[in-house]
Amino acid sequence: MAEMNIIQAVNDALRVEMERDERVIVMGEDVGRFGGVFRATQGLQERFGPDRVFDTPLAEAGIVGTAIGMALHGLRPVPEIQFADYIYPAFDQIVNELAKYRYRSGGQYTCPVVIRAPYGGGVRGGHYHSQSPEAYFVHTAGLKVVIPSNPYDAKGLLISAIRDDDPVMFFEPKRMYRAAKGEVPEGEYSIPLGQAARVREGDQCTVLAYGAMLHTARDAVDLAAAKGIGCDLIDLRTLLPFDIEAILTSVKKTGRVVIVHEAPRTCGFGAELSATISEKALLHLEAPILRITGFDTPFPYTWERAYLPDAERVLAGIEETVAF
Amino acid sequence: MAEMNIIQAVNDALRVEMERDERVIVMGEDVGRFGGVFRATQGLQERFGPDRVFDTPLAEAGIVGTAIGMALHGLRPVPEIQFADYIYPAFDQIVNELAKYRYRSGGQYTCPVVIRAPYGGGVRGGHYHSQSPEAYFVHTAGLKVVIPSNPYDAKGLLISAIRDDDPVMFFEPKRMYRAAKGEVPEGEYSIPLGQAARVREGDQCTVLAYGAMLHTARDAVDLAAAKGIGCDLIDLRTLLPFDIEAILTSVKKTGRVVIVHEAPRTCGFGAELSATISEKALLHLEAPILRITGFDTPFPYTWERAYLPDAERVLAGIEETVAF
Amino acid sequence: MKAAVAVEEKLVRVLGDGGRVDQGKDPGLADRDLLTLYRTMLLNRLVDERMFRLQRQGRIAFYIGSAGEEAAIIGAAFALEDRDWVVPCYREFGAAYLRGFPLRDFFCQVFGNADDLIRGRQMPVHIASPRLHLLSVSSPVGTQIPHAVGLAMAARIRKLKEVTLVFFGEGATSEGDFHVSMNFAGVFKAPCVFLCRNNQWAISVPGTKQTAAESIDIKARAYGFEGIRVDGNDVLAVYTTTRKAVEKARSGGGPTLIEAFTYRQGPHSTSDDPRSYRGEEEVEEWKKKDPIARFRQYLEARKLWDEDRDMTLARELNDQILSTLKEVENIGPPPPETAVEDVYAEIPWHLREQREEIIRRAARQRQSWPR
Amino acid sequence: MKAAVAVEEKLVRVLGDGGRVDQGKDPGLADRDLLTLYRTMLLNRLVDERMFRLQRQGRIAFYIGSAGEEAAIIGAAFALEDRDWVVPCYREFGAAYLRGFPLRDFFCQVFGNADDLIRGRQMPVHIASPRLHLLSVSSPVGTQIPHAVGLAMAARIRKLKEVTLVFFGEGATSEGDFHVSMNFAGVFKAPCVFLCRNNQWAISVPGTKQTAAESIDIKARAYGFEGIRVDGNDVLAVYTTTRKAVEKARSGGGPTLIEAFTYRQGPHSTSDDPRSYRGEEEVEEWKKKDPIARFRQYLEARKLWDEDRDMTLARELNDQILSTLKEVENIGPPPPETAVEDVYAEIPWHLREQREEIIRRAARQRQSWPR
Ligand SMILES: Cc1ncc(C[n+]2csc(CCOP(=O)(O)OP(=O)(O)O)c2C)c(N)n1
Ligand SMILES: Cc1ncc(C[n+]2csc(CCOP(=O)(O)OP(=O)(O)O)c2C)c(N)n1
Ligand SMILES: [Mg+2]
Ligand SMILES: [Mg+2]
Repeated sequence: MAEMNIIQAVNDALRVEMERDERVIVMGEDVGRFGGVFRATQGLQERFGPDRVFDTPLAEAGIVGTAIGMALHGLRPVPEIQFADYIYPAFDQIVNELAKYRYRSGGQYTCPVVIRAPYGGGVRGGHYHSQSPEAYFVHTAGLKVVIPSNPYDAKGLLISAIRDDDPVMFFEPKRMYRAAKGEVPEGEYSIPLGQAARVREGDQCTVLAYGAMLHTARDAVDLAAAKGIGCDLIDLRTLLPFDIEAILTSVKKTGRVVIVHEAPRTCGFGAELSATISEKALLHLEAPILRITGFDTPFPYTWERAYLPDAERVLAGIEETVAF
Repeated sequence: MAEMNIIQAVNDALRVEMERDERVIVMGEDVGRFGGVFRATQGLQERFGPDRVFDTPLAEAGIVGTAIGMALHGLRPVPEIQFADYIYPAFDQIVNELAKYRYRSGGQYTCPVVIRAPYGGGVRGGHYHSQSPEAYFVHTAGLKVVIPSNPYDAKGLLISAIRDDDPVMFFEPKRMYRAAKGEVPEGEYSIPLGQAARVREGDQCTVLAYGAMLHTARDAVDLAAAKGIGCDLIDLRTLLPFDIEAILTSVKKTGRVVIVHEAPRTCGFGAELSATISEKALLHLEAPILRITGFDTPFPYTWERAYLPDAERVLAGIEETVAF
Repeated sequence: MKAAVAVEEKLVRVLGDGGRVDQGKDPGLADRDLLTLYRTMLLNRLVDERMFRLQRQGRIAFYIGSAGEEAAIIGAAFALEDRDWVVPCYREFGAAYLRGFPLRDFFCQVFGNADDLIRGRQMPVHIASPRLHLLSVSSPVGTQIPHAVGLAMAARIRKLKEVTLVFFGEGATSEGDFHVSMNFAGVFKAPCVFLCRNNQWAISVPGTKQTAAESIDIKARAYGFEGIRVDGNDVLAVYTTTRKAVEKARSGGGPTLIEAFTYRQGPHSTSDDPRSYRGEEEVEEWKKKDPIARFRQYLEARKLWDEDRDMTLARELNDQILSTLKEVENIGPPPPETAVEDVYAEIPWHLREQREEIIRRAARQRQSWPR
Repeated sequence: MKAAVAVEEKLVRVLGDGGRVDQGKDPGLADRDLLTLYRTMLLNRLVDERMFRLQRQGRIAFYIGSAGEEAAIIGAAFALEDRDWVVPCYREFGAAYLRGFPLRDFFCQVFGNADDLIRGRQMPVHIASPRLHLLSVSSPVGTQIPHAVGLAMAARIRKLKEVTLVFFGEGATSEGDFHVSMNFAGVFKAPCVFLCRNNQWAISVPGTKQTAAESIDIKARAYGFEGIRVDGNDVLAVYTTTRKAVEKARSGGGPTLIEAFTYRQGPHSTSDDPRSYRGEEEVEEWKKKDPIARFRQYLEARKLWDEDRDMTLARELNDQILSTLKEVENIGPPPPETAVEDVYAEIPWHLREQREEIIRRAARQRQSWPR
């Protein structure tokens, strides 16, 4: 086992899968010789050649659209969108084509494309290098949505995503790209999509988080523990389909829920979690489900620290919920 | 007062505003000489000339993108997207540009564009003539989202939307375009954005709906009334910002909520309503909030009647909620 | 409208007046092939006519036809081999049929019934067949073009000598998807042939309002490859031109854009009434240039065809259409719970719940679900 | 990379070697104008250098400069009148400054402080000024191009003789937004000038991988209007070419695409290190063609300038930069609750709640919010 950060783990996953399966190809802006602006594809073109790892022209619709064609031919493209903020030119291809291809062809075609994109704030990136667009894709039937929080999961989930026969949106927490480090096994292993992980255990409150916010939530949960409040902290890992069992088991135990994400609140993924939990476990709830989220604004530059949930804010939420 | 259907009411609103304010212009695919595939812009080019009412090339990104430029110049463009299903090529322009222009320029610029689009199923239109994409836009800070259910509201809300200084997504229930008829005053009047309307009164359950589903919900509420179950039926009309006061007032009275929309359930607008209500009124709830919605699939062709909520299904939801 | 006459002078053309052909240009197809082409074009026309009638009778919900464009569609598809790929727009039933798409499957799709290969998921004409290397038809304009380029790139990456042929209308050239795909194709030298059916109308919008370019073919130069303009009502010209482009692509020469200049004789679809936006004279003028009649003249001049045979064939085809229709019209819909299948390879929990809900409701409520 | 030499032969050019100018081509600008151009280019370069230094010192988070492209940016903007519009990409500070954007406002924006006209909302360099008819800079590539066409269409509709000039890189020509806007501009004869700074790189991707077209200017033909290729390091050539295009647009002649062939001397931005994807020799080669040095030679040949004056001016400008910086660097951020303002003209209930939450937290927590 080697210690890796998330970038290295992603790079390793791509390498492992490209070794194993020659149908896997990597494409996107600056991913070839340069190895990606975050270096997630570094060394891959050297290793696998320019037919399997290549730069594309600057057009996200073209990247996703041609990846769909490649997948229909039997390849397993893993396109990179340089920042999740730049995924919208490809939105039509993702929502109207990629997501619907299996269904609309009566299951005759499959579209195993994994779209990787760094997402989220905290890097002083302003409007266009900080967005968390996951809710758009969770609302889009036909896609799976995965967001790892640490290197081990990043590798294991990316391998699963590449092997999955359906399209997967794979958002990587850029703020934690280098900051989150951990032991990562060499070679192949996979973490099934759809399974959450319990990161902390406690019976007073359930905290649901994913991606970069998992770290914030963990800090808050640890602060709460120091104050004598025990929380279950669940790292959702897959947002669609999300792990309803893990969530309900915990909620039925704690009766209290705090959801953390950095995307805007209104119609964010937290809304779905909250609605589903109260549909399925209302009588277990002892306090309103709290959402600690980004604000309903474009992502600000100067005040990103006010916008982004931090441990203090999550802790305040936990305390409020527990005291309710 | 004349009896009009929704198409006529929309047409009338456009005519009234174009008479009143020469900055208002209408553009889109087939909206000129032809008057739109649903005839919503019929007669406008004749009346106001091809400088103010014109066909564009077939490119939604171009329609919205140039409308933004026109709005920045001081015009009030009202572009039509032929079907809401075809709005995604313009998604980047809407989400990254239109929605953020005021904020990112520190309030120096405003972008008063009203994007009109027919939405929803029930016309045997399959995947691409039936979608209800409102949740994507409700999740996008900077936009307002309006969906009328009847001719009177359609005209009054469209007039408000055109006069609003912010961008408005105006989705029209195509299934009810000709089916919903009602008295519509001549000339100017407006219905403020952000205000819901109570359509039926009762104290056992709150039913929240909008657009075409308002009619389905009303049928269900009337059936429930016949069975002795009295419901508040609220036509939301504006989804963002939604009328929190009207909703909470009703929920605090009834303690039970059924939300109806035809868009897919997961991360749909119903999730936000449910989450907000349980955040703000949990202790008033006597039953889980139920969502009666489309399924988490692309919009099907043959079985659209199974997919779309109908009165029986909504009624079953009301009965279940009330019996809880 | 553009001055069609001046513009037509530049077109690649094989079939002249009265069935005459410049010998040097005749592709020299075997008689069998010529008759296959003719038979397919005629079938396409007859199917369209039947479907329009069915729609008016309320037996199907919607239809979109190819009348006037059969030469462009079928002539181009005929230039392919089986291993090649067809990426259709929504008017390419003729191309699919030519490649072996059974009439029965087509009608089941139009009805969206239990035997429909796509399980009733899409509006009529939205066929798909991996077996025939035919992608899935999608209503959004232009979205199929990048798929075609991706297929072609995949073939290149995998060192397979397959060529992709993609169809779209001139309206589609205005979309971003056209541009990004053409640009990718140029950069990656994708073995892809772009077939633009310039039928001069995008619903109510004429070609002159679609682009200020003098023609569509010249747009290829912006992407570093060749564009050719061909008489789209001349099946042999379309065939020869496409054939050359396909061979060039197969031998590593990269993509070609073909503009087949033609005319949409009918309404945009059964939902449309073109009388409010274009004159009858224009339509009549173009009906005189009908691609099927023109090809028949050629076959007659070559003594391969005559009026008798034509009437016999038309009768045969109509009989086949009617008997196939009869065979499938009463097949019921697929079970309602199939509406939530095939979203993913495996059904996740939330769709399992929704599937169960449909099954419960179906038991209770099915009678009241009109189709 | 493309064979730059062969390609350069086709370029429109005014400034020759050693400051020589073909008299017939000299635009005949007044001395004052020539010096304004020079002063602005130099200021742009000095501001860039200072900002890069600030970024390395951790005093600002990010910067993106114009080194090597000043002639393309400032020469083009100089062809406009005040009533005209500039739609910038992210390297057009020089154009904004030329139109009157104060250095102080620029630095406040870079710091995102309380005096920033855009209230700390965007990364450095994302300026906006309705007063100067300068649209808001956006990071997404190419999205500004349709806005420019819309502005120009609005001017036409309102019968105002305003012209819009829009800047973008050669990478942006690959996006759908470029295509749809160019096509709209052609169809509507929008009074719009498209200025493509072909600096040969889009981050690490060279122009040859961006498009297979022989050059960018020819892309205009696909939209039915003229494209011109100009030496982007020749401020007089850029000025003259743009001036002609602006006049044509103003008099109803429609749009023009200008390709200014130039070179990005520095990294893409402060986040980039180009050494891993391009050779130093290439950079050195292009630094020899530096647009500022080249223009200075011309001014010197015309006896309008000499080394002394140059050093004096540089010192003055640097002093001005430093004193302005000093003046604004310690202005604090705007109040945190402004982060939820300006989403709408009026604050709706849910943002009012969020605003109150920030105010509450700010009172409690502000110390722990690093900027
Ligand atoms: C993205 C998108 N926008 C709008 C439409 C509505 N629409 C359907 S067909 C059509 C015209 C297409 O014209 P063209 O590309 O020339 O093809 P043709 O129908 O003439 O074969 C339009 C506007 C659509 N299907 N997709
Ligand atoms: C839609 C979008 N995709 C990707 C990016 C990331 N990105 C920023 S600048 C850039 C290269 C732009 O190249 P070019 O258009 O030539 O302009 P230049 O930077 O050379 O001036 C890229 C890929 C972006 N900002 N927007
Ligand atoms: Mg057409
Ligand atoms: Mg560049």
